[in-house]
Amino acid sequence: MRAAFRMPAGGRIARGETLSFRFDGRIYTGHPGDTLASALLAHGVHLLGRSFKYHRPRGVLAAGSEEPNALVEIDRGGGRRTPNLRATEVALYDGLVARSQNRAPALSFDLGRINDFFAPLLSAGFYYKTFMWPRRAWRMLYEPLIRRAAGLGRAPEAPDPDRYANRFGHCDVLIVGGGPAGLMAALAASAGEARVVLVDEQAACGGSLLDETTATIAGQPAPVWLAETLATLNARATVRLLRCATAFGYYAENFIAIAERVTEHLADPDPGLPRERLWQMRAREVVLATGATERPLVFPGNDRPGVMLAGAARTYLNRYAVRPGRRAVIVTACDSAYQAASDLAAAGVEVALIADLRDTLPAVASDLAARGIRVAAGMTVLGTQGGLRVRSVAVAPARGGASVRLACDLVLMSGGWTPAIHLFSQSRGQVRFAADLGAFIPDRSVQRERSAGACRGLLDLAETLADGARAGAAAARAAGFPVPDLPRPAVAGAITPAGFHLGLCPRAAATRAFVDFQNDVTAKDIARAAQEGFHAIEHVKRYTTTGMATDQGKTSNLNALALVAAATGRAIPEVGLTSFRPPYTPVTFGTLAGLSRGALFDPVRTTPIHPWAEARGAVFEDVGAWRRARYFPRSDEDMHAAIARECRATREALGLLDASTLGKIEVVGPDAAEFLERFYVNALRKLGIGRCRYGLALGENGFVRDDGVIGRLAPDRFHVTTTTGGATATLDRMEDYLQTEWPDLHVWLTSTTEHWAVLAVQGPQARAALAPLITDIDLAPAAFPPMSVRVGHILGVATRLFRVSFTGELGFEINVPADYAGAVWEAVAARVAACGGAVYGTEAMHVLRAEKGYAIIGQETDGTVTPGDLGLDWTIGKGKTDFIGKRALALPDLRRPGRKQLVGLLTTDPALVLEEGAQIIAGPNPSPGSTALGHVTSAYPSATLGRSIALGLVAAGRQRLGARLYAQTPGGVAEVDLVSPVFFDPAGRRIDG
Amino acid sequence: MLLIPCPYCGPRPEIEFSYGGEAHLARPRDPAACDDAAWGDFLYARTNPKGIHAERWRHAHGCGRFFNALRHTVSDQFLITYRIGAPRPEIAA
Amino acid sequence: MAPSRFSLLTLLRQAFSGPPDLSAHWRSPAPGPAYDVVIIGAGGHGLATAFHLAAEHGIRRVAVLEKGWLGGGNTGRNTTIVRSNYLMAESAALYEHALRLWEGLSQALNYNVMYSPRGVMMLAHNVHDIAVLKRHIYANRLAGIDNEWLSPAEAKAFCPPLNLAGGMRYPVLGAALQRRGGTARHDAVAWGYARAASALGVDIIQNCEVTAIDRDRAGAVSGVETTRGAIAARKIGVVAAGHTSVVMALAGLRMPLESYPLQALVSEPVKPVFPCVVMSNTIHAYISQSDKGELVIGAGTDAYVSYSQTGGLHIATHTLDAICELFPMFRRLRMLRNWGGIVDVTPDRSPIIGLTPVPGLFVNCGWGTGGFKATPGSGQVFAHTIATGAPHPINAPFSLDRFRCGRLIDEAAAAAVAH
Amino acid sequence: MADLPRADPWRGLALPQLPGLLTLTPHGDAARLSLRGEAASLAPLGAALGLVLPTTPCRAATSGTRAALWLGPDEWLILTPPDDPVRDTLAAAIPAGAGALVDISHRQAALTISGPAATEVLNAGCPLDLDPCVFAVGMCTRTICGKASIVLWRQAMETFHFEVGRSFAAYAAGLLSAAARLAARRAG
Repeated sequence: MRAAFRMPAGGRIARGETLSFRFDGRIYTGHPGDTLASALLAHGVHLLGRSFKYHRPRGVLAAGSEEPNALVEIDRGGGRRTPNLRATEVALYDGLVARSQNRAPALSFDLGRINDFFAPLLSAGFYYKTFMWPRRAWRMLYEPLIRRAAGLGRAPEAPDPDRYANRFGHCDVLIVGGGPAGLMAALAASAGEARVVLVDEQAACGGSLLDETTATIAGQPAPVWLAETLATLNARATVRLLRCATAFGYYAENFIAIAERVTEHLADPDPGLPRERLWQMRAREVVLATGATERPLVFPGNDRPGVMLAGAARTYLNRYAVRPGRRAVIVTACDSAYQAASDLAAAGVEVALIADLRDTLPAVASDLAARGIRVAAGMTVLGTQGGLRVRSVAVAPARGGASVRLACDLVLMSGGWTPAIHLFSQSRGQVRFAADLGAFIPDRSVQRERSAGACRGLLDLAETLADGARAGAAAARAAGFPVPDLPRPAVAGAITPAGFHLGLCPRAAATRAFVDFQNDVTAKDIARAAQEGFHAIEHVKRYTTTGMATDQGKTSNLNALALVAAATGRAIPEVGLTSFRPPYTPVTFGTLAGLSRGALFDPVRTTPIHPWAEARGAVFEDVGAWRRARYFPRSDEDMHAAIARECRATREALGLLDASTLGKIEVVGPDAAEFLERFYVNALRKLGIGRCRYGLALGENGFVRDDGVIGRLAPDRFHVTTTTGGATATLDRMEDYLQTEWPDLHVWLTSTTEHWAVLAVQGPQARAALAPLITDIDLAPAAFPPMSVRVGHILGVATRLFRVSFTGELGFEINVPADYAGAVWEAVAARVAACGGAVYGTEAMHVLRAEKGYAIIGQETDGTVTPGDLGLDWTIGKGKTDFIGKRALALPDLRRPGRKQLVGLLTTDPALVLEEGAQIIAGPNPSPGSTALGHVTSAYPSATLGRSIALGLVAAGRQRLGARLYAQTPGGVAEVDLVSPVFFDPAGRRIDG
Repeated sequence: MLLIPCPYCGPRPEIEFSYGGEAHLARPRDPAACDDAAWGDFLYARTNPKGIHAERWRHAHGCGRFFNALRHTVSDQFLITYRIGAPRPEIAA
Repeated sequence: MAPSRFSLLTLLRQAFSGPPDLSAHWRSPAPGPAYDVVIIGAGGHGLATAFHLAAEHGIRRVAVLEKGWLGGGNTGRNTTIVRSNYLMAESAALYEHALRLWEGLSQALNYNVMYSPRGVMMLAHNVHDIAVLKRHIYANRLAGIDNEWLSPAEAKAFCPPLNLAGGMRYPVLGAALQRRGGTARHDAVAWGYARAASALGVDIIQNCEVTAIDRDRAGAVSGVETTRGAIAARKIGVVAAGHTSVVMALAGLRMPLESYPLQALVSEPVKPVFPCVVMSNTIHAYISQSDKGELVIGAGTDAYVSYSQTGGLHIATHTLDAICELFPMFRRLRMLRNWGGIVDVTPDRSPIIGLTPVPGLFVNCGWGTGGFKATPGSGQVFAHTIATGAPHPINAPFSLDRFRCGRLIDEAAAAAVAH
Repeated sequence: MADLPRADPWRGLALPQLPGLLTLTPHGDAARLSLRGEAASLAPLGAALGLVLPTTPCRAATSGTRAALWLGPDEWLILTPPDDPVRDTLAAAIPAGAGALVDISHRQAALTISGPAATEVLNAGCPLDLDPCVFAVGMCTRTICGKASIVLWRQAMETFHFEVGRSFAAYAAGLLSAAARLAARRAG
């Protein structure tokens, strides 16, 4: 298909190469350098989308990231489908597939259009006043209908195969925006040694200069000056140019978030490349040169395809060599539209009229008049006509008089320019309203930042260039790099965009006069919101949804403000400004997630024994960040059979557990004993060398936080273990107290969690199994009693051998350096097998300890449990005047009778295993809303006892021992008898082995 | 991400630090001497000011040291850092 | 009425049954010299309190003072999740009370708050999560609150975008579902209460910051000083969320509160793709889809006390990597807006609703990250507390003095569940 | 000491190699000691190592194959060859009660990361400014890499010593590989 509207020459497109692409199934052609929008316009295609609510036909309004209308879906195949992309930003590549959105069955014939005729119904805030009856209808009927109507594009259905990257960056001067101001700032800032980064959201740097054909800078045509400037910057090693990169967030301490699109513009990208990369950039100094956005005029039918911003038309003409129409009518309140008119006329587009809303014409008007172009002052625009494309426009004298309809296929408008202060506002800078611009501009910077050029209201090209140079030099100097001032470049042949109009055009009706195009918010909606008492701009925004579309109101915010001001009789500054939030333009979730996916989402921590367990087909479970072997099923076993076997083997002969994940802390120093005495509830000061003690640590609120075993290796050296989950928190709490509460204590802490792997050897055969492997430690009961620690060697490897038991059996915990653990484990496992034992996992470990009534922190405790609740009062050192949590234990509620206490629970049906979390109740038929006596904390089938067992926390449980209560089951309740939590070997003889 | 001036390592990114809450809440020398109200207030009552806040930070993934800082809770800007145990510096808002 | 029997036209007929009323939603009066009750803070909770004072207790000389614009705080910044499946009996009672009010709120206020009980699903990713969620389910069942266990397949059926693919870092091992849970339109809640309260005579005074709390000789409150003049009142209810500490300091009180920025974000609007609310406390992800089509995603709080309504980027990125892990097809969607609110957090993560040591001064605060869902219930019991001078049985456990006697309601610690 | 072989935590993990851009070398059987205490009293220990214990923050001191890395005002990481006899004499060099010496040889796994792409790859997960003017040769610190805590020491302009907790080795290898894959190809 021929691109009828493409100029024979000119533009920044590579005509040598032709690209073909599809839009709604139809094949078109374009060239490298085109955007999807410019390529479609070259074919005379203006209808690109449908509006959010009324499904009105919409075309291309703008040429950049401010575009509210031309949203499309791009499908690269294989799950690579992206909704809501702006055709004005989509770089064209060969084979691109684009679809229009929010229409059915077709873009040119959309049944949703009916909404437009019911506009009165769907006006702002309507939802809040109806759809309430009957009561269930909202959920059943209205909401589904509204939801189906809402939304623009379709979310992808397949997982995204693309990769995303992250990069932390640092620089001395970050410049946002590669237009005239930004380029000059970069030139000036990089004259010294400063590391300069220039970020631009477009594929090519240059900003407004990319559209410039008439102006000259420093005696050269603008395009030449631009090329030379970019060459200079590229040649400087200290400068990095980031193109296709949007600085979307400005955070504390000059931390700027930048989304770099790496492959989006490529037809066939290298699969190894990230699709996008997130730059988290910390800059010493920042220069914001973010430019300005042209504002639409507000009049009925200002949204028809073919109605366009004047500056955008100029961009399509000069940058893409595309005529946006054949016959144009221009309505403007700003001089810049005359430049567009001039360029269009020169390109052979008939300019039927320039209707200026202002009473006095600018000087430039006479030049155009001289070229035979009709120019009229004091005009207004009353509306447009047409279906899928504007057919005519009605203009009239602003102060009354007959209107005339002018046939045209293009209406260009300019209401003036809005400085892009989004990032400045995000940096928490203070803005002020500039009456001469009809816009807000930066006033006071809060961070080490300076704005330059159009984004601070300097719309004159010469001013902008000079301002950029000033800002760049100032930034480099502030960062500590002396640089010279650049000479102010002379500029000729550019029109300064003076003049503006805000709000509704004179005499124009408010109905279907669009302010926020994408969300279909009209001047009437805003007036109505004000009438209904919504005077705060944030209220208007939320009530009408103006400014809340995917363009973040870049083209609509000021007109909305002006309309609210007019409706409430206030000045714009009194109405205020809605706060700008990140991101400046929408940012891909994947980009923000970066590398963090799958295995890199969160580290999976494994022990040195892990490869062995994996090879033996262990079933694993996640415990915090650790992956631990839960059980070791044999080929014919299910989970319960495996666990039963592992438990039986341990009780009858021997079991081997990988306990390496236990936290370990080496506590060293002359005051180590004193410190532990204060940190744990136990009496530890007098703990003998070579002895161990169970340690219980509380929070200052009196509730159990962690437990472990404390072994004394020397007068000033302790080996302390913590729970797997509590390792980091306990070490951090210890450091906290040492550094901030008790700095007088001479104690130093070192985490040895990962240095020592731990092999727990438990069961009657433990001593026999280990004896051959350990030569220099006397394992005899008398020489090595329970709760003691010895240092020696196992298989020649240095070990710290603990005689401790978490099973109630004769037990040892072998600590060996991690890199040797695999080899030691192999040898011990062989011995265990030889002794008729088995390797067991965390599930059997849970069962074995439950049979003994040992509590597990985080299972029997939940942050609301005291030592007394667990029946562990005995661990509290007698006569200790203080320890962490002691004072809180004296609080009324922690001494209250009737607190929940740890008990054993036996179901009358021995086969029934309760569910953990089941509530304990007094009667079989609880009335709804009745409160529980407690809950089941642990429940297992016990092979040893040949029945199920459970532990629970029950109000005044120890007084109720022997009582019969009820526990919930999935289907109802079950009878349970309260018993001692020690189900097995209550006398504790087996530990003595 | 804040940039936090560690008194030992210099300015470092926030994710290297852990927050320690309000500073200058010394644990009573003799907790037993506190009545329930005093103990409850020590544990839980916080100034939580909108303005300059004296707070504790620890360079957990750096030098490991706790230190105190004055930070403005509206601008989030750090005004000064100082040693644990040192008195709160006088500084104008 | 079976939904299928409705056509677009009947929808429109329904729609016309209440012709649009274009009068102002609420009066904007100048502050009067004196009121029976002054409420500080015109968020959802404050406005609901005023509404119930007027509607249930006949106290209509009520002023609600707002330093900014009504509903502009956390009411208009949260992720709009409504649920009552809490673990602790006290919490469950409070939130269930609120949930029952949600069910008829649109009709009670004659304002469509779009309460949408589409179901709230909490995911279990490990053995511990399963135990915790089942404990919730059993406790809720006993309390008469709906909450049920779903297998991974059932969870996927209820929420098709859920990722059950193997090799996930955090596999979905099951879920707890409260079908009556869902979402509501946050702004509409503030506007609906404001409109209804205003109609009953309550003065809602915006852009009116309280600068002092006056006390009489006995130490009881006698009124407030504001940026719009002095206002006398014998009863003052502070419902200032993140700014509670600041307001209470005016009465010389130091609260067990810390204020943190809490972030949330939305995607660009897309056609319906996400039918319910999904929460994963283990990897800190909360997501639903608004009626407008945006995916609404809750992030975490920043680590430090702050009154700046902007948090760190790393908080949002951490949330989105979790969302993308659970729902890999959303990776190409784009973040449209990211904002923050200031939440006031208590040591036990449960609110404070009741009396203070200062006679006539009442406080409703400490809702942390979960206040929106409680709005109707909170307002009703707080109104009762102010009107009668004594707490309603439902909020009695949430007293300020629990931090002195140790009777904490530690939902967070007990359940490892953010709320 | 031991008759048993010492396992390499990096065994079985794919480490990226980019010819001319990036080389990752597992740092075999290192011996590591955590030294904590007051610098003033620890000079003898430095002497025993043949170096002056660094007291300037984030600086490393080396003596032949031995190194002492400043990790905090009262904390150093001592690196020596595994069979260096000095290790047995160090404890004795600490005046009584002046500090703590703990063997953490197996706690961490180390890599040498070198090449022109080293800083770019590290900066995929490490938030520090690794410009040589800022993080100069001879500087070292504990910091973050992705979601792991690491120790980073710049031994030469393009050479870093990288230590991570033993159980994080797989994660670190994965993260560095992903970062390297992207660094390998420069976007057009």
